Amino acid sequence: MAIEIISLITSFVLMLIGLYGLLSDKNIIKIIVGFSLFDTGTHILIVTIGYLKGKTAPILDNAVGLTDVSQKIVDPIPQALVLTAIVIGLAVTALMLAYALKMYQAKKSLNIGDYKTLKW
Amino acid sequence: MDLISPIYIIAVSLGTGFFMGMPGKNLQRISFYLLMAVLLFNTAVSLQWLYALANQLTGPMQVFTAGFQPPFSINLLMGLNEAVITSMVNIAGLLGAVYMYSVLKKIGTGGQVVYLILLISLNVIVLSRDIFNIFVFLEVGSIATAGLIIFQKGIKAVSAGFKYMLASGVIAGLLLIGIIFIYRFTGSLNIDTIIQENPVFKQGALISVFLILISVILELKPFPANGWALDVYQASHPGFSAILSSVIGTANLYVLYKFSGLASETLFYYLSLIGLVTFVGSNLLGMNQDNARRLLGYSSVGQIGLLVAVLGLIPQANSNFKIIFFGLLISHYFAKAGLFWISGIVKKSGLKSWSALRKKPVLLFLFISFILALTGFPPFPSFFGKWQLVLELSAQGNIAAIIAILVGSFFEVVYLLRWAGYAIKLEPVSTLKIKWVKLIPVLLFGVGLYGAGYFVSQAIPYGNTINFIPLAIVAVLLLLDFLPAYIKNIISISATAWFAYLLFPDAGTLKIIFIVIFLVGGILTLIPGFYMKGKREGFYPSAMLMFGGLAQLIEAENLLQFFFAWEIMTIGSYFLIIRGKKSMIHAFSYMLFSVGGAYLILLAFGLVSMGNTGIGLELLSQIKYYPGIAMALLAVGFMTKTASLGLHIWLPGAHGEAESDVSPMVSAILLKAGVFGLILIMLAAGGEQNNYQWLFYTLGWIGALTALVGNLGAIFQEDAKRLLAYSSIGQLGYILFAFSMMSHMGWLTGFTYTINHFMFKAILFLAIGAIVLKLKTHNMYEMGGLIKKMPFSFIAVLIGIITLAGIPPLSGFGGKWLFYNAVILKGWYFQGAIVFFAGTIAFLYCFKLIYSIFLGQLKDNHRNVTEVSFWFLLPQYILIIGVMVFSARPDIILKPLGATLSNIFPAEQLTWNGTTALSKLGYWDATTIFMVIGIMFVILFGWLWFMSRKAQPVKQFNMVYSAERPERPELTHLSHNIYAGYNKALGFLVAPGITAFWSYATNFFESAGNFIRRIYSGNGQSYAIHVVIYTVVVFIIYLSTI
Amino acid sequence: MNLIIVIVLCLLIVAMAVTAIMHKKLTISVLAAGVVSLLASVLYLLLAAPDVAMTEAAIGSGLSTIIFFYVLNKIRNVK
Amino acid sequence: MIRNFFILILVAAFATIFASLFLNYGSSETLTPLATYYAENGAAEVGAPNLVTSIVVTYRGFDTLGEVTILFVVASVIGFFLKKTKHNNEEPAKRESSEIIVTASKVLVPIIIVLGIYVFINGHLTPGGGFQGGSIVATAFIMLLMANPAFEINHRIVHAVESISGIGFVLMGVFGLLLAGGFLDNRFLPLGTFGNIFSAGAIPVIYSLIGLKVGSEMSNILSNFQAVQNEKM
Repeated sequence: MAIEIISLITSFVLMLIGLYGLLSDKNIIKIIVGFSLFDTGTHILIVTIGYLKGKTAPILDNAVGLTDVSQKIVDPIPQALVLTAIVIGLAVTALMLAYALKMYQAKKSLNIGDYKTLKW
Repeated sequence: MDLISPIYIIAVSLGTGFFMGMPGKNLQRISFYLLMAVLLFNTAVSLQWLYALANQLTGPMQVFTAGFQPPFSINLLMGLNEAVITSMVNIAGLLGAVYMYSVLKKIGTGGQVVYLILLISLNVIVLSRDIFNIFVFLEVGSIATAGLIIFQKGIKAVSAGFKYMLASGVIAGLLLIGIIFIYRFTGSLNIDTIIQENPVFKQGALISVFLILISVILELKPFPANGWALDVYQASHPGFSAILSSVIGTANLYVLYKFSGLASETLFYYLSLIGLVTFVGSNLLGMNQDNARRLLGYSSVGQIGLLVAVLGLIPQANSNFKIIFFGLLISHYFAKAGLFWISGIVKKSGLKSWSALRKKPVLLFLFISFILALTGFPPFPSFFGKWQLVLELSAQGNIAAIIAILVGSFFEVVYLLRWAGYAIKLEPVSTLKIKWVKLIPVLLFGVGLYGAGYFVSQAIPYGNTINFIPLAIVAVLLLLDFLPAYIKNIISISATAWFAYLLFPDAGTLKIIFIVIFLVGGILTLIPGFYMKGKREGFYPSAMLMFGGLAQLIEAENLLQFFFAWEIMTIGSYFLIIRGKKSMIHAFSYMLFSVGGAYLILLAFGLVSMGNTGIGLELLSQIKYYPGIAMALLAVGFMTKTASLGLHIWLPGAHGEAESDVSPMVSAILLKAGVFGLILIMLAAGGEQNNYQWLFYTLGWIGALTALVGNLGAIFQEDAKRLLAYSSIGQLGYILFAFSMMSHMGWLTGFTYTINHFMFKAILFLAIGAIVLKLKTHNMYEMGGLIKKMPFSFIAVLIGIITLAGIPPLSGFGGKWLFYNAVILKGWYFQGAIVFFAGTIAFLYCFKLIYSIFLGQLKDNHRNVTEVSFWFLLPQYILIIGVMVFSARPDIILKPLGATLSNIFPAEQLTWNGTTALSKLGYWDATTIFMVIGIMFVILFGWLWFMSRKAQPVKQFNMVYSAERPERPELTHLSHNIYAGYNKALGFLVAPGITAFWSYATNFFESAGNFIRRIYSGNGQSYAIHVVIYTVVVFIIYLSTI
Repeated sequence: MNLIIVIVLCLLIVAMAVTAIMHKKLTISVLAAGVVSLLASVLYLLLAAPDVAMTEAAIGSGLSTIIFFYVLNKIRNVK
Repeated sequence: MIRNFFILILVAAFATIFASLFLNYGSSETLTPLATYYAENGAAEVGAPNLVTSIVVTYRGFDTLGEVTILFVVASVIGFFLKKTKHNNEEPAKRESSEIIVTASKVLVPIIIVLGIYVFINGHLTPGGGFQGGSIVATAFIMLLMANPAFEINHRIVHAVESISGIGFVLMGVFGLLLAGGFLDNRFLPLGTFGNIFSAGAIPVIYSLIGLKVGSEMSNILSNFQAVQNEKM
């Protein structure tokens, strides 16, 4: 099996685990943990998609040179995308945590089931 | 023309945003104005593009970031679509900031920055052509949204925000996966390049397209995976809810529009299903809401669902796609923002507390305008959008979709109009303090809504045939609403007369009859208005809306004009009816039946247009697909107005509780609109030998039974106006029956009945209405002996009931004579017998009416009453002259009418010999009868008068109760419950079985809604689960098709 | 060689992720999530993505975990 | 328990999406045309050896602008969300930090900051760049916070750095628009010698601004969470 297949599977599994945590755990903090695992899973997925077997990082140093670059490097685009995605992930996680803190301050509970004042 | 590049919207805004992050107290002070300046700049930039592109002063502009061509760099496109959407975004953003002035000030630069960036992100997602870039700015937008939700203090907003973040986190994940796989399979992130790749799509690419589309759809809150959104609508600051509903929704829809270029046929099909399910489901659940903002949330979700459905249903290549989409979108945009903004002014959340608007006419007017725009009434853009949508769907043969849309719309009408009723009618419990900054945006959006309505009307096919002059008169009356009533009355009467003058010249005989009924009748029933004191705010605009609609109905030459007029008339009459003191609920049920009927008509018009070109009214006679169904739908639709059996339950309340001069308007005049419609389809059906025998046969039966049930209902009434209202049901039953015969004699009968009913019902309702106004009661047992106090009213009522009962010499008799001829010639003996029986019942209530009001004992408290106002008597006596003329010389009308009808029904005509009418079965000389009986009457009356010289007046309380003591005061009135005996025999016929049926239907939908909405448990995690379930379910269904 | 490292890494990632979801103690779960990120950044190195590896290490496992702990700390103080 | 089982089934059903993606994944030996273009022309057009940097800063610089904006929004939101309410505005409980941390921070903070700056200035040459460098700078900031919990004065500086670097970033974009091919075009400065530190046009400048921006934004977020620590609930 090739590396990319393994890491592809890992990314899927990680996303599913994260999703399971997000959907099943009552504790708000752990829901956020689940979310961040899901996020990490998507990052691995993106990087994997850019990977090409036996190619090097997309940095044109002396080892790569300037000729026939496209034969030597992995795809740089997903890597650029994932940089953005990671930062976005951090932003979302931080904001969720701020929310969690505020919710806890209001009701002294981390159970998501306790925040049901609005419904129907 | 040198235009500012759209990139500056982003550069200037972000630069300013970053600058606002600088520390310092001075900056804090000016930051709000800085924000406003930037928003103004953005608005100006997008508007200049809109102007330039709309007038084709320039072509679309592509912005290549970093100077490289796409797909190698990210590009922005400013075309006409983008200019429209960004203008919408920026204008609402600007006004939204004005509206949120105090909260933005209070929350400081941090909050202002977030607001600014939200708007920027929306601009970018509209402009960008790069999928990943759109993802990034969608994320910017959703983070900013999460920040704006907590502008509202308190745990509700915080927990709503968290629910929102959870759901949008999952959605964003799906989108990201979709994007990276689309890159994997197509090698590009640029939408246009990917679309070019389309032919080589592999299955994997289809799945990634699915993920991308489903996540954008999920952002648009499809039912039922949208609990998080509803909480946000409810808990956020109303200023932000407005933005969320009208602006974010709009921008996201545009993203879906862009991405839909990637979709396959199958996906479009799913789009339409998802949209329709959302539209119907969300509106069903909306019916149970009592919280205004949550209700608006449901409605928002529904409207967006409808737009998604449009995206899926109408091919974008269709020349009308854009105008349908735009028409619906712009209504939602203006109306939803406006309503959310008003909700922030009203503050209280319960729907009933919106009655506070009653004291603020401007705000109330705007509120109602927004509600009507959402429910798709003319002249708002949604009306034209929905109209064209129905036509396009018919052209596709997609009747199921039309039905779904109409059902969803109907649910929406139910809750929105109920709410409007509360605001118009309930006693205000609190007073509003309105800040100018909050009113200005609402006002501007109201103006925008009307402007957009006019614009859209001009853009759809045949929209330019709509005559807006009646509406202009309504607008003038609205602006003059501060004047005293009599001035407005003069204006209204002149305007009505002017309509009539305009219509007369090219009208044929049939139309002239209706012009007289609608417009001359209108003038006559407006006259009593001179008696009314004060300003009668809102009365004249409503009345002119109704009469204007009626006039246009006659004028209509195509289906659109007809439907437009029909709806205008409906709204006008609704506002008239709801003016009565206890009319809230009755006006509501009137409106439900009317709207239901209107939707059936709309559906039928759709069927009519199928396979035909154009939309002229003549198409009614050349229906190509499902002609029987179309005709039946039209008939039922019109019968909601004529209150035929099964559809009549709204009428007694609506007519009975209406104001004294409104009852004659709606009863004598408005009901004839339904008759007009029925005549229209009967004419279209062709003559006696038509293809719809079964339909008219059924209608005949319905007419007969309606006559019976209406008249039976009338005899048990103690309320004078309700008695007349039930009598109207019965009379309209006769009319329906007569026209349904589809014969020469039948139609002559029908017209005679129509003219008679117009005259005598106007007389009776005017007379009784005036008396009710004077005595302040509707109950007949509280009246009595008024003959001496109100002799003129007595004579009017007497003539009215003689006409009604068909007693010679008045024209009612002529109607009967024609009727028997027609029945016998047609051979509808059994139905005819029922109608005959109903006629005898009419005697009973006629007697009751005149006896209990004018004869018998005068009540103590009425000792000092005087004759009713001259302004009520005047139209009555004018009409009495009309009755006399029609009775003495019916040939004046019936002769030319017969001539016209002979083109349609050549067989078995009525022939005239001078004033003598000859039929196969006999003759009738109305003039002679009139003279003979008139002379006899004078002689007999003189003799009676002569004989009664010696009559001894009896003292008032000189009466004997045969040893019984009356227990309740009304029992002293002889005619109280006079027909109780009949009730035992025939009461089952008027038992409210039909009412029970309708309330059962209502309960069914309400409890279904109530049951389904329990999935919105309030648990944020469950909402995330819904999102995942939704995705999985749609995916699995989708997978089976690829 | 790389293949074996990748397999081991991936197994560890999954194990850590399961720990993060299943463990009763919040601190452990947060830490485990941080470790997942850290291991992922090693994986990125092997996938020829050094830029991403640096970012994931600094942001995903660093800053993000710190914020988690700030919140946990605050909540513990209140309890 | 039943609920969790149901969710397990749901997640399994969700996995079908992944499965179908996986089955269609296929293998790829060559770059996409887009990536090939970057590989072949990136060096000549943009002049940065690190292609990821070329893409992040130039070709897809607009994404990066959005990304910086996200952090900015989050910092602002957390700023007013977690802002101290008035009645809680007491003196924070002074928690004395240990001597070791204070000393260590004095030594380490400058080093870490220098490292961070090095990372983002060299972003166009070596792995790393604005985000990585920025987060490293933010780490230094955490150390400062740990050493001195009541750390207030620098707050203003952080905000100022954040603002100025943000404005600078946008200005660089506008310069690109006015002086070169388009918004965020790096070529309004000379491309210089390939592989030199002062090369690749405006990329080092832009990436440094991004680094400062990201660093200060993250520091802001962190300091807001830190501030809550000292607050009574």
